[in-house]
Amino acid sequence: MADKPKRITDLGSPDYNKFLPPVIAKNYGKWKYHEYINKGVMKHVSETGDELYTVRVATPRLCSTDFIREMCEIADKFSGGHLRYTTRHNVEFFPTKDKVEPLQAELKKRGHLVGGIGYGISNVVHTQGWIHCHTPATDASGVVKAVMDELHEYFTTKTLPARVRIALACCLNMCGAVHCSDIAILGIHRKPPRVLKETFANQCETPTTIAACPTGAISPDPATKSVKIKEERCMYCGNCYTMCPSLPLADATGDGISIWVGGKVSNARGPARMSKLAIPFLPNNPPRWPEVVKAVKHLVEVYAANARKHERMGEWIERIGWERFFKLTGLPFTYQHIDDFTFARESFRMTPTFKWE
Amino acid sequence: MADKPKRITDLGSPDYNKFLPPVIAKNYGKWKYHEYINKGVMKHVSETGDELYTVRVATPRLCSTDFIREMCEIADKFSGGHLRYTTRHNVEFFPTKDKVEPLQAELKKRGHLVGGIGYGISNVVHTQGWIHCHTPATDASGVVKAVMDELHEYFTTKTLPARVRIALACCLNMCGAVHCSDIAILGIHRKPPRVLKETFANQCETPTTIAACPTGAISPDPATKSVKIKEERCMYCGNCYTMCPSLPLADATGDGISIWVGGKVSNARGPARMSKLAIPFLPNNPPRWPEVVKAVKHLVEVYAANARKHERMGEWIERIGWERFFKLTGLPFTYQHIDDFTFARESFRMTPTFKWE
Amino acid sequence: MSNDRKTPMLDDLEKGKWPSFAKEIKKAAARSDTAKDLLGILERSYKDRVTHWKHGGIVGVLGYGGGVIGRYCDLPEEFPGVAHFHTVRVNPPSGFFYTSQALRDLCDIWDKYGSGLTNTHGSTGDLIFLGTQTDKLEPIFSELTAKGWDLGGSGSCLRTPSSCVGMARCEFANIDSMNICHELTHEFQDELHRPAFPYKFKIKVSACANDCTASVARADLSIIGTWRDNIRIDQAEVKNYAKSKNINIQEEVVDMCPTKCMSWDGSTLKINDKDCNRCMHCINLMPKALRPGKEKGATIMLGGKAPIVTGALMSWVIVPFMKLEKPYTELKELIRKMWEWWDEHGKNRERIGELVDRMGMRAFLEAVGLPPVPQMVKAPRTNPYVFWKAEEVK
Amino acid sequence: MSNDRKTPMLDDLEKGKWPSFAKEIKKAAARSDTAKDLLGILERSYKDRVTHWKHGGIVGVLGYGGGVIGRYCDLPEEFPGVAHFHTVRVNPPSGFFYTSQALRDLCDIWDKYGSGLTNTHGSTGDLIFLGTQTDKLEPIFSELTAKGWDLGGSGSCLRTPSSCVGMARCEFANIDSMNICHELTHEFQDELHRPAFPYKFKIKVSACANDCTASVARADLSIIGTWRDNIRIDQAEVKNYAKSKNINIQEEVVDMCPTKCMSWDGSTLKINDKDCNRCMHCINLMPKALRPGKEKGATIMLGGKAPIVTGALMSWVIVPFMKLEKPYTELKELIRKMWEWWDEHGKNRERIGELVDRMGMRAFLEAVGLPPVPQMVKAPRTNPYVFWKAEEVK
Ligand code: SRM
Ligand code: SRM
Ligand code: SRM
Ligand code: SRM
Ligand code: SF4
Ligand code: SF4
Ligand code: SF4
Ligand code: SF4
Ligand code: SF4
Ligand code: SF4
Ligand code: SF4
Ligand code: SF4
Repeated sequence: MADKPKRITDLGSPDYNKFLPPVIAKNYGKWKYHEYINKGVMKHVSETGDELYTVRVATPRLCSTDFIREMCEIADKFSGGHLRYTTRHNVEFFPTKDKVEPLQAELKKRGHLVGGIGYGISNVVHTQGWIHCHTPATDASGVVKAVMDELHEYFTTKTLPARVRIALACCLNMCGAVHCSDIAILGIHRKPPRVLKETFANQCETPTTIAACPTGAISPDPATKSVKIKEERCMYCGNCYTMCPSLPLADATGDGISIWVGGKVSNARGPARMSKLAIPFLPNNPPRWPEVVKAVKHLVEVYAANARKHERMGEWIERIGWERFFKLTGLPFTYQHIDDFTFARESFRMTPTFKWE
Repeated sequence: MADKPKRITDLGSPDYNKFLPPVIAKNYGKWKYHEYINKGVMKHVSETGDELYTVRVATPRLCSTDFIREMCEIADKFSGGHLRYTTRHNVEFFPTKDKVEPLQAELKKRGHLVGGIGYGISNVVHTQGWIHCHTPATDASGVVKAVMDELHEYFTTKTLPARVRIALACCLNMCGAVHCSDIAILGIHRKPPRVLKETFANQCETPTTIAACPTGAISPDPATKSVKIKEERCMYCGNCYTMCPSLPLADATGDGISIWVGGKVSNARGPARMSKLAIPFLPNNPPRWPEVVKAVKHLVEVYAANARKHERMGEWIERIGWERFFKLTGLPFTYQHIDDFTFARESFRMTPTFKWE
Repeated sequence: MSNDRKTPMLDDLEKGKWPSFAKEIKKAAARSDTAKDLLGILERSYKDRVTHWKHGGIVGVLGYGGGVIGRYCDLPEEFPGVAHFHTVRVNPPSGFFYTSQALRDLCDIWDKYGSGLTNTHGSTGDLIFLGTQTDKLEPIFSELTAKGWDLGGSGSCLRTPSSCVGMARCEFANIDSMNICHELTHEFQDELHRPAFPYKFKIKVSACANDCTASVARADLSIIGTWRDNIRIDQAEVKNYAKSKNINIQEEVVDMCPTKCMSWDGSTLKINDKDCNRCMHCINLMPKALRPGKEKGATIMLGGKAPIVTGALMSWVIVPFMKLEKPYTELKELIRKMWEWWDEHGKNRERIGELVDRMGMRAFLEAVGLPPVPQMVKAPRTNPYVFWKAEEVK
Repeated sequence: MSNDRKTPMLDDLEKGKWPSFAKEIKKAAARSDTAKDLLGILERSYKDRVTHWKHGGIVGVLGYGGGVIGRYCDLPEEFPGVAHFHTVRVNPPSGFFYTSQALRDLCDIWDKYGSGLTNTHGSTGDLIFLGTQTDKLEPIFSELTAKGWDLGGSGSCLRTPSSCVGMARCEFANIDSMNICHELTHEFQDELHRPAFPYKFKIKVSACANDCTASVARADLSIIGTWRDNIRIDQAEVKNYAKSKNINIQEEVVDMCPTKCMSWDGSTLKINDKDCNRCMHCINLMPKALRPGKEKGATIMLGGKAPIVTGALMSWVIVPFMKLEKPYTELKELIRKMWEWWDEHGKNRERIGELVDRMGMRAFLEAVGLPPVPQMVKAPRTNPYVFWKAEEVK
C-alpha cells in the first residue's frame, strides 16, 4: 500500500489568479468605468487606460462536455483561452478590441445567443426539476427553454425599462433567488401527501417527520406505526416528504406552477424585496407549458408598456399600486393572494387610502 | 307592587338633535370650509353663508360636577346653553361672533386654557392610573398634569410643524390610541408576577391563567395547586394578573414609563402607523415625573427644530432615518429597541442601505 | 382642603397652568367622603408608587350585564369611602353634544349618589361617573333613565359606539357619522347591554380619512367616510390661496401628495383623481378650494385593538366602498354576519381581529360573503404556503 | 438521436432560438448510456408529469461528508443507466474564471467517469458533474485532486462560498470579493468537507449593493461592499453626461435617488453624502462621473434563506461597516463565534437566521459580542413585550 500516492484532500478552490486574462491581472482593482457597446458586448476601462472587452453568451446551464469544449475552442481562438461564467450561468469571453466583431459573428454562426447585458432579460436562474430532483412539482429546464424561446429577443436585441430577472424553482425549497425576482416561476403541489403506511416505519422517524411540518398538520398514528395528516392544515410544502420518503405528494393533475412578481435583490433606488403572488396556479403542460409562457410574456409586456425607465417591476407596481397591477394585467385577485401564514396581518392594508383600480 | 313605575331600559343614547345649537341644526351637512382665528378659535362657514364660531377649552378629563356646572354656566352666558366635548376631552363652545372675544376673556379670567386647535399639542388622551385601575404600572392624570404644565404653551400659543398627539396608557392594555401616537407615554412593569399560592386556588382558574400568557411562560404547579412562571419568558405584560388576582406584579422600583414615538392615526400624506420605542424605561418619580417631562419636552423640541411643515413626527423620522433620530436626540439605542416578539424579523433591516447617523 | 388628609404630593399638582385633576378631586372631596378618601388613597399610591385598587367584582344593574365597572380598594379600613369605588358608564349623545340643562341633570344625579367626580369622557366615549357604591347603582340607573339617559357597555359586549363631529360642523364629512353612530347604538341595544360575545367589540365612525375618532387603532369596526368620484376644485379659490402669503402650493400641497397625482403651474391645480387615494392632505390645507367628491360612502375596516395578547392591530380594509344611507341596512347586516361568525369560532377573550388572524382572511370573507379584492392588502402574499380547497384542485 | 428511445416531447424542445438542454442531453447520450437513459426517463416524466427520482442515499468520497448528491431513479429496470445518477459538486475558482485548459481537464475526467452532462453552474456556485455511479466517485475524486480541483459542499456544512466578479472587472467594487471568497473557502475547508453544523451555511460576497450574487436572498452570511466617506464626483464627466442625449440627470438620477440627497442645477451635481445610503443608483447610471468613496469596507448581514420552515428570510444587518483587509481576521473570528453559538443552540435543520428569529437578536448579539445599533432595524419595535434582565432592574 505504501506506494499508493498520498491521498490529497482539502484543496479547496484553485487559485483564481491562474485563470485571469492578463489585462485583468494587470488592472485588478483599477477599473474606472464601463460602457455598453451593445446588449452582448461591454467595455471596461481601467485607470491605466487599458480596455477590457467582454462578450456574453447564453448557455442552457445543463451543458454537455461537448458544449464546454466548444466554449474552450472559441476561447482559444478569440479570448486567449480565457473565459468565465456569470452568476446567471452565461459565459463571458474577453476578446481584444479587434476580435470583438469576429467573435460575435462566430458565435452567431454557431447558433449561440450573444446578449444578456443591460436592461433586458438575462438567463433564467433555475434548478433541477424532473432531471435530477425527487421533490419537484414541475420541470425546470423545460419551462425555461419554453419561456426563453418566446422571450429571447429581450436577451439579444430588445430592451426593457430596467433589468427583468426571471428565476424558476421546482418546489418550495426554492433553490435560487426565486423569492426575490422580478418574475418567479414556482412549482407547487396542491394535494396533501399520501401516507405509505407499509414503508413508513423503516424509511422514516416519526418525530423528525412531525417536526418538519410548518403548520403542525402531522400527528402520530401508532396503530399503523406511521402518521396521519390533518388535510385542512396541509399546504403541500413537501417538507415532510423531504424528511420521509413514505409521504409522496407529487401528482400529475394537482402539481403545477405559480407566478410571483415584483421581487429584487439589488438596493438601487430602494431596498431589496420579496416577490409577491400574481398567479396562484397554471397547469403543468409539457413540453411547452403554453399557459406559463403566455402569462410570463404578458407580464413582461404590460411592464414594458407602463414602467418608467430604471423602474424595476416591483418599483413600478408599488408606484401604481397593486390594485392597478391586477387591473392592467387583467389577472383575477383571489383568496390565494391574501396571506394566511404567521405574518399574514403585516400584509393587510391598514389604511383607507388606496386606488379604486 | 303594581304601582311601581315600569322599569325603562335599552334607551340607548339620547337623540343628539335635541342638543345641536340652532346654527348647526340649520347647516347640518352643509358646511363649506373652516378658518382658524387663533389656536383656540375657529370659524366654519356653511354653503348658506352662515358662520359657526367654535372656542375650545382644555379640561383635565377627571372633572368634578363643579367643573361641569361651570362649563354649563359659561355655555348659558356665551353659547346659548350649547357645548360639546371633543374626542380628546376638550370642551367646545359655540358663541356668536360678537361673543367670541368676551368668551375668551371670561375663560382666561377663570384660569381656563383656550387652545388645542391646529398645529400644536392638544389634550393628552389618558387613562385611569392609580386613580381607578388595578393593573397600572404608573399614574395617568399625574403624569399628564406634569407634562402639560411644561408644554401648555403648545396648547395655547406656540405652533409646531404639525399636530403632535400625545397619549398615555398606564399598562399594556393601552386604553386609548397609545400605540398610534406621535408621542406615547406607556406604563410598564419590569418584574414577573409573584405567585400568591395561598389564594390562587379560590381566586383563579389554572387553564385561563395559563392561556392568558402571550409567551407561554406559565405552567401548572399541581403541588401547590397553583402555577409557576418561567421568569426568562415573562415580559411582565400583566395579562395573567388581569385574569388572576393572585399574580400581582406591580412593583415600586420595577415599574416605570417607556416612551414611544412616530405613530399616527390620520392617513394624510401617508398611512396611519404605529408608535415605535424611543426610551425603554424612565422611573416613576411622583408627583412630577421630572425624567418623563424632560424626555417628552426634549422630543417635542428636537422635532420642532428639524421637521418640515406638515410633517408629523413619524413622517419626519422616516425621512431622516431612525439612525439620525437617535443621533439628533442623543437617545441611546439598546437591546430593548430591537423587537423579539412574533414578527420581530419584519422590523429587521434587510438592506445594506442606511445612513451612518 | 380636606382637613384630615395630608396630601403634599397631590397638593403640588394643584400648581401649574394645565387644569388640575387634583383640584377637581378636592372640589368633590368638599362634598363627598368618597372623593375625600380617593384623595387619601391616591396620595398613598404616590408614596408607595403602586396602585391600591383591587380587581373589580361583578356589579351592575338589573337586566344589564355591563355598564358598571366594579372597583374595590385594598385599604378599606383606612379609606372606607373608597371600599367600593365603582364607575358607571353613561352613553353620551352622538358627537358629545350637550345642553347645559342636560349636563346639570347628570350632575344632580351624580352629586346625589356618587363622588361628584367624572371622566368627560372615557377613551371609548362614555361619560363616566367615577366612584360610587353598589347599593347606589339601581337608584342612579332609574334616575338616569327617567331623564332619558342610559348606560354604556362594558365586558364582552358591543361597547358604546362613538363618532366624530362629522356633518354637524365639518366640511370634510363624507358620511353622517353622528347619525350612523346613533343608529347602530339603538339597533344593537341588546348586544350592548347583555354581553354575549367572546370578548368586547368596539365601533368608531370617522367621516373622513383624518380619522378624528382614532378608529383604525381603537375600534374592532372602523367606518371611514370616503368618495368614489373626483375632488371638487374651485380654481378661483386655489388662486386666492396662491396669492395669500401663508401657503406654498407647490411645496406644501403638490410635493407632499403621497401619490404624486397633483400638478400646479402657478394658475391651475390639476388632480389625476385616478391616482388619488383620498388621503385628505390637499383638502386639509385648502378647504376653501378643495372639497371631497360627491359620490360619498364609507370604507369599512376590521380588527383594530390594543396589544394583548397577540400584539396590537390596526383595522384592515374589508369593504373598500359601501354606500351608507339611512337606515344603513347593508352595514347592519354585515355587522350581524360577522358577529355570528365570531360567536361561532371565537375563543374566550379572542377579539374578532385576532380570530381573522388565526383562521385566515379567507374563512372570514367566505363567512360574511365578501369578495377578496386587492384593496384588502398592502401587497399580495410573499409566503408560498398557499391552501387550496379540494374541490378547486380538479 | 439515440435510436432505442422515442422522445417526441424532448425532441420538440430542441427547436427554438434559446440554447436547448435537450440537445445537450442528446450530445452526451451519443457517448453515454447514463445520458441516454436520462433522456428516456425525462421523457417519461414529461408524459407522467411527475418526477422519477427517489430520495438520494448517503454517498460520498472517503474523508468527506459532502460534495456528492446521491440520486436513484424509480424505474431502474427500464432505465438501468440512471439506476444511480449521483452528482458531484466541484468547487470552482472565485469569480468562475477558467482557462480552456482547465475546463478541458474537467471535461476529460467527466467524460471518462460520468454522463458527460454538467450544470455550469449550480445555484450555490459549484460546477456540477450531473450523473454518475457510486463506484466512480473515488476515481473521479482522485483525478480531480490530481489536477488541483476539489469537491464543493453539501449537507449540513459550510457550502461552497461564491463571489461576484468584483475587482477583476468591476469599477463599483468596494472589497476584493473574489479574494475574500477564496480566503474563506480555504480557511474553512474542514467545515466545508465535514458537515457538523445543525444545517447548511452559505456565504456569498458582493462587492457593492447591486448584490450581483443575490447574497441577501441566498446566503446565511451576506458580505456587501460599501464605503464610509463621500461619493467621488468628476464634475467634468457629469457635464459630458448632461451633454450626451441619452440621460436626463434630473429625472433619471436626482429624482430617483431614494434619499433625495442629490441636486443638479444644470452644471454642478451636489450630493449630501450624510443623507446618501449608498444604494448605487446614481453611480450605476454615470460610472464615468461618479465613483464610490475611498474609505471602503463591508456591511455584514445574516440570515438569508428559502421559505422552509418558518418562511423565507432576507439577511439582516449585523455589522454596518467592517474594514476588510487580508487575511480578514476580524471577519473570520466573527464567523467562528456565530458558528459556535449556532452549534450550541441550533436544532437539527435550523438555519442560523431561524435561530436568531427564535432566540431573539439580543441573544445573538451578546453571544458574538456585537453592539445593538439602529442600522440593524427598519424601525425600533412597535410591540411592547420588552424583556429586561434581572440585573438591569435595580
Ligand atoms: C457578470 C455579473 C456578475 C458576476 O460576477 O457574474 C454582473 C455584472 C454586472 N452587473 Fe450585475 N451582474 C451579475 C448579476 C447580477 C445580479 C444577481 C442575479 O441576477 O442573480 C443582480 C441582482 C439582480 C436583482 O436585483 O434581482 C445584479 C444587479 C445589478 C445592478 C442593479 C440593477 C438595478 O437597477 O436594480 C446593476 C446596476 C446597473 O444595472 O446599472 C448591475 C451592474 C452590473 C455591471 C454593469 C457592473 C460593472 O460595472 O461591471 C456588470 C455588467 C453589466 C450587466 O448588465 O451584466 N448589476 N447583477 C452577473 C451577470 C449575470 C448575467 O449573466 O446576467
Ligand atoms: C373636534 C375634533 C373631532 C371631534 O369629533 O371631537 C376634530 C376636529 C377637527 N379636526 Fe381632527 N379633530 C379631532 C380629533 C382628531 C384625531 C383623533 C385623536 O387625536 O385622537 C385625529 C387623528 C390624530 C392622529 O393622526 O393621530 C385628528 C386628525 C386631524 C387631521 C390630520 C392631521 C394630519 O396632518 O395628520 C386634520 C387635518 C388638518 O390638520 O388640517 C384634522 C382636522 C380637523 C378639523 C380642522 C376638521 C374641520 O374642518 O372641522 C377640525 C378642527 C380643527 C382642530 O385642529 O381640531 N384632524 N383629529 C377632535 C378634536 C380633538 C381635540 O380636542 O384636539
Ligand atoms: C375607562 C377606560 C380608560 C379611561 O380612563 O378612559 C378603560 C378602562 C379599563 N379598561 Fe380599557 N378602558 C377604556 C378604553 C379602552 C380603549 C380605547 C377605546 O376604547 O377607544 C382600549 C384600546 C382598544 C381595544 O379595546 O383594544 C382599551 C383596551 C383595554 C384592554 C386591552 C384589550 C385587548 O384585547 O388588548 C383591556 C384588557 C381586558 O379587556 O382585559 C382593558 C381593560 C380595562 C379595565 C376594565 C381594566 C381591566 O383590566 O379589567 C379598565 C377599567 C379601569 C377602571 O377601573 O376604570 N382595556 N380600553 C376606557 C373606557 C371608558 C369608556 O367606556 O369610555
Ligand atoms: C443543485 C441545486 C439546484 C441547482 O440546480 O442549481 C440544489 C439542489 C437541491 N437542493 Fe437546494 N440546491 C441548490 C441551491 C440552493 C439555493 C440557492 C443558493 O444556494 O444560492 C437555495 C436557497 C438558499 C437557501 O439555502 O435557503 C436552496 C435551498 C434548498 C432548500 C431549502 C432550505 C431552507 O432552509 O429552506 C432545500 C431543502 C433542504 O435543505 O432540505 C434544498 C435541497 C436541495 C436538494 C438537496 C433536494 C433535497 O430536498 O434533498 C436538491 C438536490 C437536487 C438534485 O438532485 O440535484 N435546497 N438550494 C443548487 C446547488 C448547486 C450547487 O451546489 O451549486
Ligand atoms: S427547487 Fe426543490 S425540486 Fe427543485 S432542485 Fe431545489 S429542492 Fe429539488
Ligand atoms: S406537505 Fe408540508 S404542510 Fe403538508 S403535511 Fe407535509 S410538511 Fe405539513
Ligand atoms: S391602560 Fe391598563 S392600567 Fe390604565 S386604565 Fe387601561 S387597563 Fe387600567
Ligand atoms: S406578566 Fe405577561 S408574560 Fe409574564 S407570565 Fe403574566 S401573562 Fe405571561
Ligand atoms: S374625521 Fe374627517 S369628517 Fe370627521 S371631524 Fe375629523 S376631519 Fe371632520
Ligand atoms: S387627497 Fe391626498 S392623494 Fe388625493 S390628491 Fe390630495 S394629497 Fe394627493
Ligand atoms: S456586486 Fe457590485 S461590485 Fe460586484 S459585480 Fe455587481 S456591480 Fe460590480
Ligand atoms: S448612491 Fe443612491 S442614495 Fe446615494 S446619492 Fe446615489 S442615488 Fe442617492
